[in-house]
Amino acid sequence: MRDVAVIGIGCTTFGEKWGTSFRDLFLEAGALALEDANLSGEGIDALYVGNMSAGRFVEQEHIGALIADYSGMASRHIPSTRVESACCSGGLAFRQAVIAVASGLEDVVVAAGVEKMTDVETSTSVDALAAAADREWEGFVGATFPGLYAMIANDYMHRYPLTREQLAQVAVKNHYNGARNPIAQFRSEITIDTVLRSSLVADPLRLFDCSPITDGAAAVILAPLERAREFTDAPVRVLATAQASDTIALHDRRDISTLDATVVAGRRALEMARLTPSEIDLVEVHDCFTIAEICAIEDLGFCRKGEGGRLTEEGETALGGRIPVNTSGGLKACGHPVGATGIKQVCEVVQQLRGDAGRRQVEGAEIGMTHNVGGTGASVAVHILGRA
Amino acid sequence: MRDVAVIGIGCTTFGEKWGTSFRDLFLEAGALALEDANLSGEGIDALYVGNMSAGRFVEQEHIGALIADYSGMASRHIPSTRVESACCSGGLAFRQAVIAVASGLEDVVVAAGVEKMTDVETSTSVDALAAAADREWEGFVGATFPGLYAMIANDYMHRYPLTREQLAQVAVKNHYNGARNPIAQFRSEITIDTVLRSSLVADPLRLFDCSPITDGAAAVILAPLERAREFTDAPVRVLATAQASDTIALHDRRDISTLDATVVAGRRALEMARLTPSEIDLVEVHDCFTIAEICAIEDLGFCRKGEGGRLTEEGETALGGRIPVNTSGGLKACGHPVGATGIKQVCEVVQQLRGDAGRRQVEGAEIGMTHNVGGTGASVAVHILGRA
Amino acid sequence: MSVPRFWRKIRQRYNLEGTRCTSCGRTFYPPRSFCPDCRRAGETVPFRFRGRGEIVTFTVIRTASDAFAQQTPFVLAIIQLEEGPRVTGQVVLEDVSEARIGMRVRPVFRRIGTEGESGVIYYGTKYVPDVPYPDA
Amino acid sequence: MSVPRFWRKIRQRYNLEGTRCTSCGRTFYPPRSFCPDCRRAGETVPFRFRGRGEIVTFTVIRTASDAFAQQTPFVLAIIQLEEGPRVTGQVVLEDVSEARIGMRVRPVFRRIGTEGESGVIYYGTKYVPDVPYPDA
Ligand SMILES: [Zn+2]
Ligand SMILES: [Zn+2]
Repeated sequence: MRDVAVIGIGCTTFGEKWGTSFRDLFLEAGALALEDANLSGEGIDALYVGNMSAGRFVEQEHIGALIADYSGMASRHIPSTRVESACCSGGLAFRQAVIAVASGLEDVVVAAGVEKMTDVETSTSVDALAAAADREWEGFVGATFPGLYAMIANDYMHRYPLTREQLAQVAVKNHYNGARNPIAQFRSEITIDTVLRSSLVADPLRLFDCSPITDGAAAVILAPLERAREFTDAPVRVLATAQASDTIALHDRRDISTLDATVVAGRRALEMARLTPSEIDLVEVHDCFTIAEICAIEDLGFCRKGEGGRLTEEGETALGGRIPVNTSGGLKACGHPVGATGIKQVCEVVQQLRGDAGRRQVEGAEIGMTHNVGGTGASVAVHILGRA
Repeated sequence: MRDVAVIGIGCTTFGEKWGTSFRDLFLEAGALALEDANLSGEGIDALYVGNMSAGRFVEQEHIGALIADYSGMASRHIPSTRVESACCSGGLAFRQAVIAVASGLEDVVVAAGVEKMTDVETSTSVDALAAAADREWEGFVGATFPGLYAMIANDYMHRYPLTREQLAQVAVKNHYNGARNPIAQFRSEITIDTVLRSSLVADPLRLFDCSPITDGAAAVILAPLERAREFTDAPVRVLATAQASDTIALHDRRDISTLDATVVAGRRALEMARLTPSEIDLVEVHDCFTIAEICAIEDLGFCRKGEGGRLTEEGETALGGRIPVNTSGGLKACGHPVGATGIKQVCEVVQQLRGDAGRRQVEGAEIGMTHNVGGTGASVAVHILGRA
Repeated sequence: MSVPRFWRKIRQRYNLEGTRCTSCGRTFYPPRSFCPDCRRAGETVPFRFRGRGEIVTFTVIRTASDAFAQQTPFVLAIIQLEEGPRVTGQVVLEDVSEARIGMRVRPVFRRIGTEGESGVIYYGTKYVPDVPYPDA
Repeated sequence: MSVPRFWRKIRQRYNLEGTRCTSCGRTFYPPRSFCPDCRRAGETVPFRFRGRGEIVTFTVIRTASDAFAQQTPFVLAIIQLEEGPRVTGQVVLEDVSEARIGMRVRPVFRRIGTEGESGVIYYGTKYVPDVPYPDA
């Protein structure tokens, strides 16, 4: 397999973008990525797009073709493929694009993610998102997405030391980072009190433990590493791509508080890159809920099980800490357009490795990781990127 | 890239399977394919599944994880990815699986397709299927899927010689073949009169010009060609994989009666396999409507534009003809579970190349082609398979 | 169709407002913000279509989704606008059998469909014959 | 939930009917037709669960989708059945704050939810406390 590099990135601002349609969202991100790679669009060989539920959110399927068309690539008939894996759709679109380039089949490939969530009412989006879990045996009895993660939180807090304040600190840190990210949906800092005083959604999770409903799109452009410098002075190499699955229903897992798919995908990625967790300079993890970030940093090997709360409280996951987590603001503060999140994570890591992350820059960052989860952990994609 | 072979195939019967759930459908096909490849499931490295609209049909997304789980593969955490491209979802799942094996990343990979369409009422399924076309600028003004293909038919019949009887003959031939296929939804022969007397759906297309609403699943197993004989005595080699896109809306096409994505994908596939159309022994084309088969055989180069009707009338596309088309019965008679169709086409060609097609066997078939279309031609996948 | 999705393009649907590439002059309806010919070199601006044109192809829809079930049978056509692009739209005729390829049409503002769940009525552009019908 | 989807598993939902692998003895609820341990070597047969068990973890759902909006707040739990598998279900309590990890529960037949569009009411299994509550 050939080595693969990221040669361009682009991301819309994230938020409730009432004036922007599904197809406009993608176009904006795609145009930014093309510009970043000094490409006109003529040079693109293929396109992969991650999207969870346009069928429910905007009643449109066949997203790959739609996006190729509105990007002006239909006249060249380039292959365009939609990948769906719930909230991990973006991560898997990136992975398919990496494989396409690595195989030698394609040279310059766009991997994008897009979700337009605010065209439907909140109750409809709650129901659409529940389709990421087991509709027949979880959704049927009233499980919501926050409810399932709340059950992870209660199991975790019953078995390991984690205080309500440590959990809130995840949100506080991510809002701090989001306040330093121009694309973030929430750009104001909060305190632990903000979290603890917000309304209960599913005990013990409160509104500020949850990522928001977001419109947004992100795109990255990949090329063979050997050609990367034709397009950019700062290529970023894909050191590893890994993916793992687990049971669709939370109740069927080996351990409710450990996402085995994260453990396995993380281990596979580190093996592929021949690295250890201590060699990773920053990581974007899938913090759809505060408890998810705690589990993620443990399951990826950045600390032992049960130590995630303390690590967070001590500032080790903050900017300037031992392993900065979610410098973008994460899903919590940057926002969570489900299909776009996995690609946005790559954009953030690339910005960091280029040294372009401004007020949220991790000094001297050379290697970064992304961690994208579908459902309550039934799909996980982990990627490792390094300065080329 | 490595050469890739099909080492196992499996297909459920197609039809209105009221007693069978979405997840049971897939399991049945997967188990048949594993058995065919002499595998227990332990040896599978990854899974790709094509599905168009489980979000609408059964309110479930995250299909890749669901299917890995219920196939008993979640405990090994294998990567499982859903691909969506409307009615071309199966074809693209097959293509992604081929790329994964060709790249060297994976060895033994399942490519499957599944659609459970009869759990919703017909009006809901009509609406769900309209999501394959442009929801905002076609569906919004009342376009249905049969309506769009009817406009192709009227344009075609205005410009080229094609009689209503020749069009009906496509359905007659495909029912003849379906009557010889144990998995087909419709297993009785019909006459031209059956078609002409059926009710109008969208002029000039009548009920018997249209493929039905179908439940079904199909699965194939891929391996590197060099390892194929570990699993089977009759491996089938993937000689080419090609994919092309076009505008999502029919009105934006260069030519309404020519599917440019078929032309381009067909040409790319033939180039990749270094073959000409005359060297193809049989082809499964995407006959979602009778007119679609006429366009397909022309756009793939089996005859000149405008000659498809005559070719069909003269029996050249029938069993025993110059280029047998849709020996399975096609979408028309075998049925069209949209996400599964592209995989079922591969199953049919593999059966033919193995000489296992019974009463519908094409004598001495050595090379076969599949042609899978999304929407009205916005996505096309073409594959060429040959005896190994 | 959800209210935000409809509302977002209401000007385009009511007024046949598309776009025009200032670089190559190509016009787009439905509107495109990105010219596929000029790509990043082009820029698009709003462009209002008069909407006169002729039927390129058509069908009579006899089975429709719920939102359009009460309107069947109706004529659906692809119309070549004089100003360049082709659009899909309904053609309002006293008798659906009068539709012909080549028929000249002009736009009218009409009720398009009814949303099943909400009962919301959507308006937009349909087409009617513009000049005496050509012989079939 | 569409009527066919519900009807298809009605016996399993009403009677807590799952499956059992005749090869390794493992039981499955929700039912599985394929044993992940034995794969093709195993065979599954119907198995009726008594459904007694204890709460592994739980939450109080305060914001729900439309079908469950009228029931909030309600306790949702993962329950370890005595007979092997874990299931997700609602626990009916006079006061939602009484829920505890380790609480013993037994199944009851109850109304589960209401389908928004059709108004159809679905029934199935919920859980109630089985023995005196353990100290929290
Ligand atoms: Zn232009
Ligand atoms: Zn067993």
